[in-house]
Amino acid sequence: MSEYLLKAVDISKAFVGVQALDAVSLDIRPGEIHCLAGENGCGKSTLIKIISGVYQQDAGYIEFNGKRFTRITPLEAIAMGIQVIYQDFSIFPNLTVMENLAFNTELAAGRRLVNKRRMRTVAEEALSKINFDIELDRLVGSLSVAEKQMVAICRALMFDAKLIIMDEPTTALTRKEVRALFEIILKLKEQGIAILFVSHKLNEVFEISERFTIFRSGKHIVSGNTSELDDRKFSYYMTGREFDAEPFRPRYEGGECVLEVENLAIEGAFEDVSFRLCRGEILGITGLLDSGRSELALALFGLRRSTGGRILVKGKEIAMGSPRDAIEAGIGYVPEDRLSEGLFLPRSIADNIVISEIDRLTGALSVLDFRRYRQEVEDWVRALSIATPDPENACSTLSGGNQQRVVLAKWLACKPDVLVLNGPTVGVDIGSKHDIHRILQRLANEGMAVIIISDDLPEVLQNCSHLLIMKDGRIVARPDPGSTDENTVLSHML
Amino acid sequence: MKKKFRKLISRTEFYIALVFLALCLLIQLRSGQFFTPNNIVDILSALVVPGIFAVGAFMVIISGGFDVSFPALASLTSFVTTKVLLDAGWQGGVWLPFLIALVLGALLGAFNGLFIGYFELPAMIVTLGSSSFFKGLMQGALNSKQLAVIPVGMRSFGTSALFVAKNVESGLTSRMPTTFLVLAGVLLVTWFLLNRTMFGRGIYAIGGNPVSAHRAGFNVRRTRFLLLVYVGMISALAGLCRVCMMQQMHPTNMLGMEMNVIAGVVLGGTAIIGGAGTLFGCMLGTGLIVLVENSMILIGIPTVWKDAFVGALIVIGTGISAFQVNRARRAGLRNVRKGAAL
Amino acid sequence: MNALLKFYRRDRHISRLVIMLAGWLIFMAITCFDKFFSIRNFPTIASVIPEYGLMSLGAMVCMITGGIDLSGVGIANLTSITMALFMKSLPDETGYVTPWMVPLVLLMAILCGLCAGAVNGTLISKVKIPPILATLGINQLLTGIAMVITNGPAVQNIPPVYSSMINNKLLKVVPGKRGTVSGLIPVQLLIFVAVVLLIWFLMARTSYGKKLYMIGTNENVARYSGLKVDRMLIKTYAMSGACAALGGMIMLANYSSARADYGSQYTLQCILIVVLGGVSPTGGRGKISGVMLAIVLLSLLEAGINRFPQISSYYITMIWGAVLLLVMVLNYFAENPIRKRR
Amino acid sequence: DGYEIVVVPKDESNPWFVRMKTGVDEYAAAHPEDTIYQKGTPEIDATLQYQLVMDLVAQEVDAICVVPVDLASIEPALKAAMDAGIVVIAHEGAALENVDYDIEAFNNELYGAFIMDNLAAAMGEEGLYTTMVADLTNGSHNEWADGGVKRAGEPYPGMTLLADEPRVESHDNGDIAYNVAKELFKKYPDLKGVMGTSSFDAPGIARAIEELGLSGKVFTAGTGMPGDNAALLKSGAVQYLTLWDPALAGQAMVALAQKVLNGEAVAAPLDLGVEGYGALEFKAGSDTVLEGQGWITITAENVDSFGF
Ligand SMILES: Nc1ncnc2c1ncn2[C@@H]1O[C@H](COP(=O)(O)OP(=O)(O)OP(=O)(O)O)[C@@H](O)[C@H]1O
Ligand SMILES: Nc1ncnc2c1ncn2[C@@H]1O[C@H](COP(=O)(O)OP(=O)(O)OP(=O)(O)O)[C@@H](O)[C@H]1O
Ligand SMILES: [Mg+2]
Ligand SMILES: [Mg+2]
Repeated sequence: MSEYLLKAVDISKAFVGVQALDAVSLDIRPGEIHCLAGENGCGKSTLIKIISGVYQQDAGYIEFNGKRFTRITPLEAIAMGIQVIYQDFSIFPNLTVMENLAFNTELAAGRRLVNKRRMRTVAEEALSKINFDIELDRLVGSLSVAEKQMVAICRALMFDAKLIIMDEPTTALTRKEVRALFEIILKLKEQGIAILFVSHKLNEVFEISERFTIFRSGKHIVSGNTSELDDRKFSYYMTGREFDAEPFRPRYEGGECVLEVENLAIEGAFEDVSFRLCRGEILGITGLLDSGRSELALALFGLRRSTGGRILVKGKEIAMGSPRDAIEAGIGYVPEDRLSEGLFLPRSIADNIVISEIDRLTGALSVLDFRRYRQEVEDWVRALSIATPDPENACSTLSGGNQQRVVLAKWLACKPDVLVLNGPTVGVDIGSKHDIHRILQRLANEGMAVIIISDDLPEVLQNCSHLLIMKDGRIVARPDPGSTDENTVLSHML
Repeated sequence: MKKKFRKLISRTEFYIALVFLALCLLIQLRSGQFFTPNNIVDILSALVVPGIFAVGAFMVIISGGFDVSFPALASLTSFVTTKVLLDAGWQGGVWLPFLIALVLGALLGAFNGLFIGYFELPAMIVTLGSSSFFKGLMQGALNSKQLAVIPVGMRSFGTSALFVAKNVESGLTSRMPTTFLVLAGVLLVTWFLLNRTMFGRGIYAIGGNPVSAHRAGFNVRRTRFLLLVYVGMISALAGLCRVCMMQQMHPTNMLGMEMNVIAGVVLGGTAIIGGAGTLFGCMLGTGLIVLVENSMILIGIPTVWKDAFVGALIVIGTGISAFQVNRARRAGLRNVRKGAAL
Repeated sequence: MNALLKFYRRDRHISRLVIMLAGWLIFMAITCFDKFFSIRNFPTIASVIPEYGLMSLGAMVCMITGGIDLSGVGIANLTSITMALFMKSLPDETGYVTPWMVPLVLLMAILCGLCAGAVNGTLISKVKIPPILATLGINQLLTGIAMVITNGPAVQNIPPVYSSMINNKLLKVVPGKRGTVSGLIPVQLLIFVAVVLLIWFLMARTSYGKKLYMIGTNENVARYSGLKVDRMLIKTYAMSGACAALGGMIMLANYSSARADYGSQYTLQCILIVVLGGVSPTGGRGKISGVMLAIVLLSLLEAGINRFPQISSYYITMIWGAVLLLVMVLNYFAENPIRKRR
Repeated sequence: DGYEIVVVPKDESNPWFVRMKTGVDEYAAAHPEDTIYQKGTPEIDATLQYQLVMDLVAQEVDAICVVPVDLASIEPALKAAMDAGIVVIAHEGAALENVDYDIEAFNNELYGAFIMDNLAAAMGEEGLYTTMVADLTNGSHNEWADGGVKRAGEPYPGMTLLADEPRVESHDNGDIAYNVAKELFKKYPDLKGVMGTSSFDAPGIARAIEELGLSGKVFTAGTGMPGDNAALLKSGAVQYLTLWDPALAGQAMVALAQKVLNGEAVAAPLDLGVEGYGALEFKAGSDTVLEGQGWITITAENVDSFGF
């Protein structure tokens, strides 16, 4: 038996036009918590998919438990004890929690018939492992993002796994849930299970992992013990550059008040929400899952109808019936879920950038002015340094961070007075995250009013000039971000 | 209790069942003939062929595609079966025709399945193509004609009855055709496949998210392939039942049924994007269409008004259910949230 | 050579259609040049194409939004019947109708089509009925209304000026044996080409086109991006309705009569054409050039096969299906070279 | 070389036109000097038939012999053919304008009347009846049905037309005919007869009569091919079916086309050398419509004597 549980050696994989992995290696010891980090698009997910048999590598091999493979099928991987929690959860929205939980075990056991009672026991057992409480007969599609993720985690835990791979498991989790997850991970470690943990979040990496591996653009950069690592080194390895975080200081002078929200309410979601926002300010809104912050954002953007209160933009009351009303009033919205709400993935980057302002790029008879169109696209690609050889490429070819910039560009192109961002850096690497924060600060200083909805506390504390904390649909505190710390904010949220 | 009710009213099946009931009452009111034993048997016997077709169409929709080739497939298989047995002078029982039809159906289904499963092409495109192909094969290469005489085995099977329902008042009798057992059998087997086997759950899983299904360890290609083979087989059964019941083989009179059958399936609450729907809803929707098409005279709608009436019923029926289901879902969500907030 | 290769790579699907078309023309040139490449043949084909060509355009825009329009034939027939009755009510005692009525009637027809299409769009976007059901129901409803209006038989004896203007060929050079001279360029084709150019312009040159593709790609994202999705859908189905109505008016001119069930096979034929032209049934992808090529390819195939007396016309159907499957499989192998397949 | 003569039926799989094709092929074999063949569309559809005829015009064949699906829509195509100098012969198209000649096996109204005679005989000349056609849009079926209704009004005072449902549809589909008939008998217990027109009607109705246990109480009559309906006739479910032989009609059209192409005079009484078309007369008041001699009635007794 070798020292390592898993050895991936010199793995290469190319997609049409991209070398996603270039002879990378990774090794994991039994019972170890290993962190795999790297910028968006550096090939982490691709390597995971190769290990789990979803993709086949072009070159290289994998050794698991001393056995050497050049090709693994998903069933083999599962049978050997490799479990993956994918970035997109890989759940079945149309099926019940029970089935989502039980399918993998049933398939791995080669069962051909369905036994409801057995499946129910299996599912209950899985939930009990992390004390997650949910009705087994609910359809997974009706769950919130976090609940979906919990289901995915439970599913992976059910196996007698030797290696559990978690591809950015914490992106949609709140702090409380992250804590619970870490406890589970430690418990698993005690049982001798190795964990491969993919994350962008520095504090998590330091908190949980023992060893780490960092990739950059498909190449292996470094592996080592986490104890020998610090913040600066970590970001340097990942990005190849160094940066200093700078807290936001509003610089825009004499900002008029652009957005006033008075006693806004949606029955069953939130009530009595009031605040004012001036040009040059960045307002942070934070709260736990289900605190109503997302509904608030949707209400501000006309995607949900409010049942009480009013919204005034530049002193004028606006009836928010549809997103178009909001856009015309000067509000932009960067949604929570890039993939299902933010981007037309198969369409070109250019189209994605201009679609919301497209009617401004037309002449008579709404004929597109292609010169202006190209100019506009070029401007935004440059302004937000979106990394692409050609803006005519499909948006799906971009990495997460660059995709988020495209969404940002789309809304900036509409020249909004107020920009609402819901989880602006979810699943975005530190390099891009830093850049996005810089962009938001710059925008505010140029006179835009920005609202950041996020539960990434360092993010809100560093970038906001004001802060609202929501709990159970109400605003419970309005601390000054400059003079509070994370623990105080947390105590308000819980 | 209240929760169960809320769940009920957020389902399409509920509204279709209401429309169905209303229609039955209307027929009863207008003709006094709906709730008579022989009429109910008539409707059931008219349901046999569309019903079996609907099961196949339903399964393909669940897996996330559309099959429009089943009438052509059924015509081709039942033509070949009948023709071959006639030429061979088959005097035996009905088992051989069914066997041949099943094998042929499986073959043609495999043809579809090859393209849909292994080449990963969209089912609707493939079946549009294969439908034309089967039709052309039957009418061109095989030079199909109406066969007015069918083998004795098929003949006696088609006319045999499970029981005869009699309306004491009018003295009219209706046979419950033995072929109804085929529908019942197909429903039973399909229900078992869909709900009690991993193959069937795999069809739902693929309809919900094919990528996840692959990762979970479902063999997506094989599942799709086998699904199409199975659908080919039951479509062939439907075709053969039709031939037996009509006592003659007409190569083209099943063609063109596909859209109405699919409409029935969707009407019964099957999601057109796949992954959601029940066999019960599928039968309810198909039953509604069959009921409407076979009750125009009983309701007393003049023949010229028939199409307009059926069209209006489809639009209004689906409209009501789509509208109500959306409303119920929205209300349901709000209440769930309310529960969470309190 | 290089330029050719570049052209081929730009859109492989379209290139393959071009190659097939060229192959077919060469085959016809070798086997029966005189009968196929005649001065009478192409204008004749071109005068029939617009009937289903126009409906295919409508089907195309709807499919690009991710929907489907099955109501084209119903809209076409009801429009042509209404317009035929309207024109019949016009003539004064001498039976004379001014030619200026023709554009007016066409305009009214387009209006009718727009209205019917808008109803489709509203049912789909506001009431949220699945497109396949909404348009199928509307199709049946409109056919039914047409049936009620006419009681069945064709509406005939429309003012001759209509047919003689639309069903006419310009550039009179083709001699007939009985001293008549027929023309080279059918007026129907001109109308068709005008509509094609208009829709091409809308799709490729205006913001409407961009939005259309976006909605087809992902309706939810389109909503979040502030597109007025409902209004766009209504507009698109209305446009499809207008195309179908014009198609109906061409049929009215070609047949000098209108009936509730003319062209009933066009529904599936149009979908076949659109899909063969490279439009994705899930929406968001497809070009008008592909659809044009598919129309031309299919009509030349049909006309060509009719040149061989010994070949049954059923082979046309078979070849249609085979061509569709062939193109899709070629696409599959071109996009997934054996080496790269997982 | 010789002339190219094409026969265009309503479609190609209907047994009626399959029989016609047999006749045409036989005739072609006997006349090798000309190219003679039958070419139809895959479905009975006016639009498809129009397109096929236009295509033949573009091909510049010498003669087109057509059995129109729909008179109104085929006229422009036939006009185009005439303009291009193609000889046009029709069958079952007495009202067509753009033809050289039209051959009718008989007069449509009289044929309908004859079916009615058969039905009346079966019903004992009294009772409630209704009529069935393939589609309300179908030309000749509705003419026959009209002829039948007109006939019933005169010599059979006991026969009454069902006022609520005077005409129902079978869409040329035996299964629909069967289901519609069942509904009719349920809703109208007094209904005693259904007059069929399409060759699918009477067999379908007969199946319903048999199943509902109404044999001997309710009757049907209509058109049908002997071979396809022998069993029904012998079982007594249907007593009379009427028809003319489509094979002979096809041959007659081709023979007439040859005469016209060869410039022979066409004058009544015309002998085409085809059985039943030996002394064609012009229909009263027409110089294009030629009428032949009658139809055939098939019964259980003579059904086996036809050979098709
Ligand atoms: N199916 C695919 N087809 C083409 N290119 C792909 C495909 N999957 C991934 N890529 C490309 O391969 C590269 C690596 O992608 P991968 O998803 O592994 O990145 P990642 O490190 O997981 O990034 P993130 O942090 O955003 O999840 C990217 O450039 C991506 O665009
Ligand atoms: N538009 C909507 N209509 C109906 N229900 C909704 C809608 N949006 C969200 N919900 C429901 O609300 C619940 C969670 O709401 P939401 O995600 O907005 O909470 P949150 O406080 O923003 O937390 P987080 O952003 O961390 O998920 C989910 O169950 C979701 O199904
Ligand atoms: Mg990733
Ligand atoms: Mg949320």
